[in-house]
Amino acid sequence: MRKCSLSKLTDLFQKINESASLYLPATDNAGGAVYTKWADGVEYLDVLNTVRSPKDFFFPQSENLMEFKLKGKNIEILDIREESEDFVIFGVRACDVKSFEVLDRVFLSEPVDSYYQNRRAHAVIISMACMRPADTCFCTAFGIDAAEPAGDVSAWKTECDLYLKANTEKGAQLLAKLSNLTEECDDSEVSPLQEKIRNIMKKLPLEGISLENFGKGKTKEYFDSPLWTELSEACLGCGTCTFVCPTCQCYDIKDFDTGSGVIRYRCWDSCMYSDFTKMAHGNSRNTQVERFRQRFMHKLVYYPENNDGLFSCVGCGRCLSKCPISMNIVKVMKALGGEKK
Amino acid sequence: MQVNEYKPLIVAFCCNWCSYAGADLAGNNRLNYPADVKIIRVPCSCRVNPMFILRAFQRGADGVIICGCHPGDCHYTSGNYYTRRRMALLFSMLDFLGIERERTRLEWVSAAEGAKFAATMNDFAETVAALGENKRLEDLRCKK
Amino acid sequence: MQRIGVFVCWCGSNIAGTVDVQAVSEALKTEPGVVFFTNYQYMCSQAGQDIIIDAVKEHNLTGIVVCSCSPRMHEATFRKTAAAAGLNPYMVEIANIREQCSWVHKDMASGTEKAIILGKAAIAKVNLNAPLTPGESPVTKRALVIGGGIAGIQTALDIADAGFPVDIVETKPTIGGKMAQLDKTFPTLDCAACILTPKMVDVAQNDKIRIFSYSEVQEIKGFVGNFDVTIKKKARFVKEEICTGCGACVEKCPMKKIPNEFNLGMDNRRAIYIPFAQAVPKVATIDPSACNMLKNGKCGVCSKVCTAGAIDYTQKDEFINEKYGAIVVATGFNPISMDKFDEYAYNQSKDVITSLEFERLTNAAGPTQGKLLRPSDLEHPHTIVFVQCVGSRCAACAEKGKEYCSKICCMYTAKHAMLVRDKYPDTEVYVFYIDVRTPGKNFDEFYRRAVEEYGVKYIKGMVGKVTPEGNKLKVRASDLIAGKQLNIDADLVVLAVAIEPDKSARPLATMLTASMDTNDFFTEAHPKLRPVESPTAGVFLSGACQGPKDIPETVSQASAAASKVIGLLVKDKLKGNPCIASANELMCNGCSTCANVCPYGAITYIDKEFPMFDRTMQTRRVAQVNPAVCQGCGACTVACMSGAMDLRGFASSQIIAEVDAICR
Amino acid sequence: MQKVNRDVLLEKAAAMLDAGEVQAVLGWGAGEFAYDVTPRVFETSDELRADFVWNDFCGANLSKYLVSKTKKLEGKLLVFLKPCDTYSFNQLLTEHRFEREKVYAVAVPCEGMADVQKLKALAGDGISSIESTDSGFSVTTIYDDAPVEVKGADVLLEKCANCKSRKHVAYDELLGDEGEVLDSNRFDEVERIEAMTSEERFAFWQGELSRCIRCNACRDVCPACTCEKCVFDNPNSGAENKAPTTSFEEQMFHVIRAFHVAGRCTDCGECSRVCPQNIPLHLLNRKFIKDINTFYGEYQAGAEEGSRAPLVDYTLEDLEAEDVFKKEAE
Repeated sequence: MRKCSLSKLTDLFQKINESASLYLPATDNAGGAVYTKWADGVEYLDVLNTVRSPKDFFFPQSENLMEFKLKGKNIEILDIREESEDFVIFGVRACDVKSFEVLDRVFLSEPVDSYYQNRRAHAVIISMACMRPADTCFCTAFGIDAAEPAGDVSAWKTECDLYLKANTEKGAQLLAKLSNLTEECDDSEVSPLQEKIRNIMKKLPLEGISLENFGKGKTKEYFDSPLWTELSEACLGCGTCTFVCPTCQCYDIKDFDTGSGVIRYRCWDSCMYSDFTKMAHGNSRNTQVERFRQRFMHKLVYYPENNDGLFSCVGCGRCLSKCPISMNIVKVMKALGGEKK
Repeated sequence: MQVNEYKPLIVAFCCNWCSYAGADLAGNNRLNYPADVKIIRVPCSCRVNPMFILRAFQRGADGVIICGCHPGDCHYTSGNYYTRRRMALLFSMLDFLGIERERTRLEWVSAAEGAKFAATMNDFAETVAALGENKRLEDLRCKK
Repeated sequence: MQRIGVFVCWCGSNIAGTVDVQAVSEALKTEPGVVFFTNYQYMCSQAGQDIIIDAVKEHNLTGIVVCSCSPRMHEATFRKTAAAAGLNPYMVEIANIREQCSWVHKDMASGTEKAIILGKAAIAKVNLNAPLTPGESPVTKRALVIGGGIAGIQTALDIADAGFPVDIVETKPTIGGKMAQLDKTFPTLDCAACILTPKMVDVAQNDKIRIFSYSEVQEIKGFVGNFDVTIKKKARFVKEEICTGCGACVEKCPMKKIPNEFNLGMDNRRAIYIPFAQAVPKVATIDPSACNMLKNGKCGVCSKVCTAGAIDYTQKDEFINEKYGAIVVATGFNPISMDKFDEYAYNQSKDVITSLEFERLTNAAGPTQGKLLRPSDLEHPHTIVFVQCVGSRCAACAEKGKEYCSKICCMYTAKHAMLVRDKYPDTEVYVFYIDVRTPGKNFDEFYRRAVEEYGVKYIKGMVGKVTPEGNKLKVRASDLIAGKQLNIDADLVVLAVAIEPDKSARPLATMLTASMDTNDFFTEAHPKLRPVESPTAGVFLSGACQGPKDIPETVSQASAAASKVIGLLVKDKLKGNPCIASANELMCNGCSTCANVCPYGAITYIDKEFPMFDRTMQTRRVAQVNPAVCQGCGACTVACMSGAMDLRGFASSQIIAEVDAICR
Repeated sequence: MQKVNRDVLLEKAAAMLDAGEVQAVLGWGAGEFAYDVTPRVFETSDELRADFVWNDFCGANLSKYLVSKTKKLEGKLLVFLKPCDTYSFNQLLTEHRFEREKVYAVAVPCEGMADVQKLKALAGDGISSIESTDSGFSVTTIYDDAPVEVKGADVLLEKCANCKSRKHVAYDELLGDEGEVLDSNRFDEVERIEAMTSEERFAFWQGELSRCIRCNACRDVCPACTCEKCVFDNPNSGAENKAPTTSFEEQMFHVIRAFHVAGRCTDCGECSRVCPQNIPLHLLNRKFIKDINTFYGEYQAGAEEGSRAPLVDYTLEDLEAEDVFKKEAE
């Protein structure tokens, strides 16, 4: 484990940025935080959650896939893929780190999504332990330890120091580059910190959430539940929950006519939208109840069913604070019996 | 002649009954205006949806002008009165968003005002040319 | 995908002089949908049209783009060409490369470049064109004329002459209107009754014309060719078909002190009355507010004296439903109220009268049998002051008067002044005016006669105050030319009061969805080119309901309106303009925004059931565009937020395609 | 903070439900915390007693739900409306979006609603309880033993801080006292932006709109956006778009959305309340409202049922488009 005085944080960022672009949470000038490309003057904002999750790095809201050029009546197809540059993301919370695992299962299984894979391969993730979890946090329910975040490098921040621990080869290489700015220390130095975090987690109001009743084989139990109608009653059908969610990975592929050709791009889509997965015959889920059910069944039942029990929610709490009508996965889970006995 | 002289692209929506006829009259009288001005015929200025105007800017227009019958002369009695309100509010909003206010214009040109049509287009083309390329409402995907 | 043919016209050297037509047709051949291209000297010539027809047949074209002169010039020509080739005529688009290109741009390079772009825009549009067919609707061959004054009478007679049945609805017990109250008419000085009453008789005797007197229009539904009208025939308590108009009942009626409307309250009538001797229909009417029998069941004299047995105290309002193909509004005018003009002492002195009252005073059938006597003491007035522009051209006093010129006052005041001097040369006559306006055939000559031959004293200036003092009226006025104040002791003051549309016009306009201006005059479809049509199809305007008018103008407009009606009624079916709006019901919110901006009242709403995804049915309010009424302006398409409303022939997608093509 | 107690609302609704005078009640339902209130349809008085909430976090405007909810019911729906909600209610009625006779509108006075984000910024994260006090809130977090006192005025939602009216403009029954139309400073921020140079304004809005993630929350919550099909969801409209792909798309979406609600927007402020990115969307709407007031005379959408929106109206003497900026300069 390495340690660095916070007074040298800027130097540390400077150093990281020398070899690869560094991104870290900074103010969005509107009361929130957003991952920002570091440059001199950009200050690290130690907030719990960025408004947008770091999934943007690998699965941006929209990206161009290919282009078609029209030459007379002939069409030429252009491969516009480019190799990503190396980059480092600093300050990723334990929940968000976990979300990459959820996304990887989707994008890196066959057929591999080369766009996603390309960026994923070039990223080094420095996670950050959560010193002040919020009332909307419930990552513990998903087996996530906010005191021991994963990632290529794990980080802990105290009043005066930053502790860094490499978990992967990539992480170790990065820390090696920073050796001049850091000093070796014992892993046990962060133990009291971890203890403190774990104690806080137990006091959180959503501590009682349990996954016992969800996961594999629960489709029949919940699919026809009358509760869906009631729970989705107020849902506006907007995409806020899906767009702030670190694990939502649905997208639409669309063509944009530029006048001289066509850009084929993909952009986030939301299963809450009425035109989601619209096909020639129409939509597969025509009412908001069905769409609402789909979102939560996917997170709590279908995804784990297909991914060895891994849930497609990491308890980051973004949807809890952002839903316009305050309906969210916690309310759904509780209504369906997801509380510890 | 300079080869790379900047040529603004101007879309002019003209109502069929007055302004389009005014443009025809400008032609009959061989009154010059820049070829940068391209006219789209609409039945009435009130057919012009703000979406069309933004679309033109997105696609690379540097100026958009809407021409209709003079107030009181609308072929459909009241169409241009609605246009007047819609455009007043739209132009003000675009200005509020920091889009150059000179890029949009609403003019009344009657079927008898061929000279006014040509003069208006000359003036507008000059104004827009002075502003330079539309950068604030452009869509980079549509750049050639 | 369309199969488009592009035809580039040289127009001799008109286009080819500044546009490289060969380059244009070459450049357009690779545009999406284009399967054929050519250029020719004169596309509009028979030979040129034949090229198009042959190409359509040979290449199975579905769309045509002609790059030529303005569509205002030859769109109709090429649509016919398309039809001759077996295509829908609306599958043609014109790129205007003459008036808007070759004629205004001097150099070949920019002219050619622009012509190509205009061609591309036309191709982009025609790619989205769909065949359009004008809608057809049947025409009910009957006209309704609302108002039975000279305007309504003339319109009805003309329509009936062409062989179509006409109904006149008149609120008063008789037709005749204001003209029946007039004495002489300017500038010929023929007697109004002498020229009007024969026309009234013609109306009564014309078997194509039905008169609904003492009636009102209650409800109007439908649209051009197919109006559905409910007429309320007010109970007159006299059986119209039996009454002979002998007048015995009137003579015996004990209720004698009812102000006589026809004489503007300057004398009295009975509770049962016939407005005037030549009334049409000549039948009696009982005034229910004055009749003792109707009020408290005591009397019944009229019933006893009526040998025909026409009196029916139990009569009820009757409602008649009728279908019409066209409606003519001829609701006329009224003088404005003088209540707010205290300066003229109209309400203080009986000897301050309006010009219309003056007409009655000089009329042989009037309250004084045509002798000019002061209403207060029935003495002959020696000094008469006429005041012009009372409440007219009154920009500063909008709350009591009118901003506009009432148009007829200058002439009738000249007439009044002249008649007074003619009959009573000892009378001194002053006319105060702002301007004297006499445009019209023989009008200025007429006015000059009043001044020069009859010695009427015209004074430019306004009357400031009229004060009754003893049996005189002190008139204080200014003489603007002499620059002095005048004080005149007058015996009679006659006010040329502004005229305004009849009060019934506003609710009627609402029923008709016809538009009005801020003064409640009906608006024309076009102030210059369609002056007798309302913007609402099938509704026509006759007389002063559209604006102040004198009799000759009224009559000519009445006949013009009639000719428009006849032009409509001779058709068995109406073919509409196919470029009209239509609402996509699946997207329509039923919010009424579109109907609010429609100048023609073409949009109505129905409740319609739609199947929902949960297998229930849901009722929604959705817009319906009446294809016979819509004129295709497109105001609704922009007002509509959801884009449910679109315009055929100028669809949003088509205009966007043109924008895209131009900005490419 | 609210003057009328939850129980007053509850008893009113419960009595009408029990008496069969209404079939259901549209109100606010309890969440996990004091602040995460969810709009809810209650069908029995037992449900109401268990979950009905009326507190300082009932910012949600329920009127839009009437469009869909009344269609599903045979009988009447009781709805609770705050003063600002009644304007939306009227506007929806004007546009025939629901049937008046299917609704029993209960007007509730409102002292302003709290913004959870502002509250958290002052009291800190990890809230375990919130108590309403006379002057605001007493907030307890898991990090501090002593509760933090927060002034209500400091944590008002933007729409409440610039409240335009405490008067209900439509209802069947009013609980508590009627308020008045207020003189608000709601155009101050618009004026501040107007005073900027064109370049500054452009930079300002680029900064704000670039945060947009096109979640559509602003549109989907807006009581004026009740289109059966939005142009931005319709592939045939020429405006369909799902993502803020370029800065143009951001501008297009927000300008057209504001234009579509211009003259119809009651300034209920829901768009800004729900924006997950805190974009001050209400400023676009207020710009239109301010312009309409300046150009065509004062007009408050929803103040009167059936009033004609300024964009579907005109006068012969209307301002010419070219004079817009002269008028604004005055």
